[in-house]
Amino acid sequence: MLDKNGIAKRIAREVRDGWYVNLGIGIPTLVANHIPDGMEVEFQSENGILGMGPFPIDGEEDADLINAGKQTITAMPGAVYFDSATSFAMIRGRHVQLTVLGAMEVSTSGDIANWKIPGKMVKGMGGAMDLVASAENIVVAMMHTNRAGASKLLPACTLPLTGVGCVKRVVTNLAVLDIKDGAFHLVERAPGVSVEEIVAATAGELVVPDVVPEMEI
Amino acid sequence: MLDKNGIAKRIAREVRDGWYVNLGIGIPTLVANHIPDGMEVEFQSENGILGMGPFPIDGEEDADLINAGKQTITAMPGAVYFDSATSFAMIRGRHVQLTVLGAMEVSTSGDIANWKIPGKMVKGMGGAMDLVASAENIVVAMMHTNRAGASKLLPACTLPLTGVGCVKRVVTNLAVLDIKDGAFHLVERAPGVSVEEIVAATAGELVVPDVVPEMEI
Amino acid sequence: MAISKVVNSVEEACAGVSSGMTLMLGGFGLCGIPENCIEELVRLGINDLTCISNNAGVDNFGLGRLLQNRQIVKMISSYVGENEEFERQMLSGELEVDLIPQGSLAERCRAGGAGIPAFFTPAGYGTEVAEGKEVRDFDGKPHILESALTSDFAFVKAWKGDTAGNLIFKATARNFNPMMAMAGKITVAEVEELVPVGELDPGQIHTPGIFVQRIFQGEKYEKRIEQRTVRNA
Amino acid sequence: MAISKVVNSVEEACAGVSSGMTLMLGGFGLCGIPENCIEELVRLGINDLTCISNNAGVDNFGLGRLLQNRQIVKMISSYVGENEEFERQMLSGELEVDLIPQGSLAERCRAGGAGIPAFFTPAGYGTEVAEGKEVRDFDGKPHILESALTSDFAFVKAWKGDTAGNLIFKATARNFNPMMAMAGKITVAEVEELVPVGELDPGQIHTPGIFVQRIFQGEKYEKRIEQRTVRNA
Repeated sequence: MLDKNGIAKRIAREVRDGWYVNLGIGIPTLVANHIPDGMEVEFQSENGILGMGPFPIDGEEDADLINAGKQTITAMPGAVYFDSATSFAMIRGRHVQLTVLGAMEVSTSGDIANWKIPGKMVKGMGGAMDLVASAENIVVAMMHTNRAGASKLLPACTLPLTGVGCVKRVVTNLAVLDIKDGAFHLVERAPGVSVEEIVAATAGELVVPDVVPEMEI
Repeated sequence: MLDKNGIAKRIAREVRDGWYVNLGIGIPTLVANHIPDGMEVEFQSENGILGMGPFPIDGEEDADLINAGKQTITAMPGAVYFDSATSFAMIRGRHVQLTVLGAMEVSTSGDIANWKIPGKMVKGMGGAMDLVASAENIVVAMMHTNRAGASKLLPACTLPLTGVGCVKRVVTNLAVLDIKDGAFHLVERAPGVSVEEIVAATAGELVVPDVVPEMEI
Repeated sequence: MAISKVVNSVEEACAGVSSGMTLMLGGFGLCGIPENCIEELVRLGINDLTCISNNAGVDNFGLGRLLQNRQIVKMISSYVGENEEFERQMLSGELEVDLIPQGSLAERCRAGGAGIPAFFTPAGYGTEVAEGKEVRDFDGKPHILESALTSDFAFVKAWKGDTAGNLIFKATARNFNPMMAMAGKITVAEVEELVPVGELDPGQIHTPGIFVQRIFQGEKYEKRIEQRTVRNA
Repeated sequence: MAISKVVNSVEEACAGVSSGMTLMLGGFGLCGIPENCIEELVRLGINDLTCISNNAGVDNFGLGRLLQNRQIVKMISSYVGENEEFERQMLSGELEVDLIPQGSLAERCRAGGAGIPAFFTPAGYGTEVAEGKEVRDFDGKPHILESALTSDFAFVKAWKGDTAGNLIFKATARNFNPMMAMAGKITVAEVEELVPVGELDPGQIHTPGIFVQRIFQGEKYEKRIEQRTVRNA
């Protein structure tokens, strides 16, 4: 079973040379730590930076330089700052090749819910609706089940949607799954996790091939 | 009767302190020469400058610094350069208070034609259609009649339109006229020009008040 | 001759703002917010405000101050985040809230400033955001029609500005400020440093002064950090 | 690590451009045009091109060179101006021409790059430009629906650029270049000076490198002036 860092590490393997990547708040942010040295990749944060670098050294943080999670960051050589309209022009115009974000629920039709629990919790969608509506590649990073142990991979989302039919790949603490033809397709198992455990934790229809390789991370 | 400079001088009196002004090609460009010293006015040229200054001194012209008429210009202190989308955001968003442009024809309903003679001449509309569709104040600067002696102030335009119902004031070599209620209204006579001459040169309905003052320029 | 936009104080900058108005406020979280103007809005005690701002600050800083004082009746935002008072007022129904995708919010402000009354975007299709909005396919993909946003006043915060209202923002403190500057009927810019006209490079202005009606240098900037995150040296 | 966009020559920069394609070319008149790329397009001898550009240069410089060679079948522009060959080909019907209001042209390119398939604008209502387009009233004023423009290649010209494709334009040579950079499937930027990544101020980039796929330093720039206009000292 993977921890959050393990999920991030596995997702880092989805990244290709020359890609611009938007990382959401939480687990997705950790993906940046696992990009191989020398790979040409730039991270976009939708509040207005391309070429986001690591967190600053203590004492060098700048209130004017943050990421979309409001964390203090640094800028890499070649970085650019821009306004929010330009930022979402990049996103909506499909200039960003990969979006990684968290989710509360994902469905077999590729729907995603991650911004609201009616009557209980409202974080707001932030940039997530723009990102999922436009990104060519969306990878969802999340735990396979919620705190109550219920599956987050469902036949249909029960929470208000963030986007419809947009998620193609999910990486959880248990598995890598693709979404196509109205079902989850098991692609890889996390180290030490059995197919049976994944089946038990997946509420939506799950297609299991004869051979399910264990992740290399 | 006014010459081109006289028309420009009269139009300069339409300009108010604190206004951003877009001047078209030709006579309108001359208006900048007649703004009183100390008046706070900035000229916008739609190719991407606010705070346009006079032509450069010989030898100081810069190929990268031109106005919408492709003439070499200078920039005043406080000038800004921007791209064409931002430039027309200013125009379409009504941040420019006054537009002065030339015309081939103007009608009693405020229509204007200035970009095409079918089969004969096509200059293109450039920024004129955006300007006339959005400007709060549009002053047309033109000769009262064309080279053949025919009136350019018509009951209806005969040439392809640039905009409909947008022109409120016309300044010609003969007169200042307002357009309202489907007619031209004579406001001022050019020095030495009689009401009769103006009536004769105006094809569209012309309302002439009892007293028509001579322009002060 | 450049048009001067300088006012002498935050009081003068906020003159005319009154209860019931729609205000835009730049900033993302606490980054790039018009601190001095917000304090003045608190001091003025006006209420029934509709505020358009990506977030609402935190409980006791930024727009959160206006929320605490119940001066706001409606928020148009994309993110509530960790602002507990914002979430509480919203869930209890005390505060009307329009939550809008962040990119649509930015573009709707730009559209408002640019004279574009409406545009199509794919963001929000199939979600609550699309309810009541026109849907149209382009290249086989559904889009929704979003309308422009404008405001009675827009409050923006820049790093440097000149007396003609030209603005330069620092790093990611730019965010929503340039679009909101475009969309305010009256745009008030507060800056960390106000310089004479001619000192800023005309090629390096982020917001041309034509979009700014009033400018002043803020008295002080706390520039609070919401999530101080550091690594080991 | 920054993504390098550098190509070694204008030939490499234009690789893949072929007959029948739609191209965008930055510049206003002869100001800010991609001189080196245009010469290469002439040399390549490809034809049946659709060119989106505000103007078409003059008879013997800029896009006028491609017109003279009959390499262009269609122009999408706002202004013909004093280009006699352009006007002649258009009036004779040899060249198909879509004339578009300049602001709509700029906004349509931006929309194409920003994933906005269509927007409403008042420009052109009641004129030939509105023919066949949807009309809708907003605030009692009629607007027409304009669609996004994109291209197979966009050719832009900047003053400075870095190896990551970040661009800075000089003065009014900026014009259409930033929007066209956004709207090209492949955007080729030629620059007067190519610098290593990290040399440009990240707050002062006009076109972020994400919009640029190839960049090179042009061999020479004539930068011809169309209307040399001077005053007495």
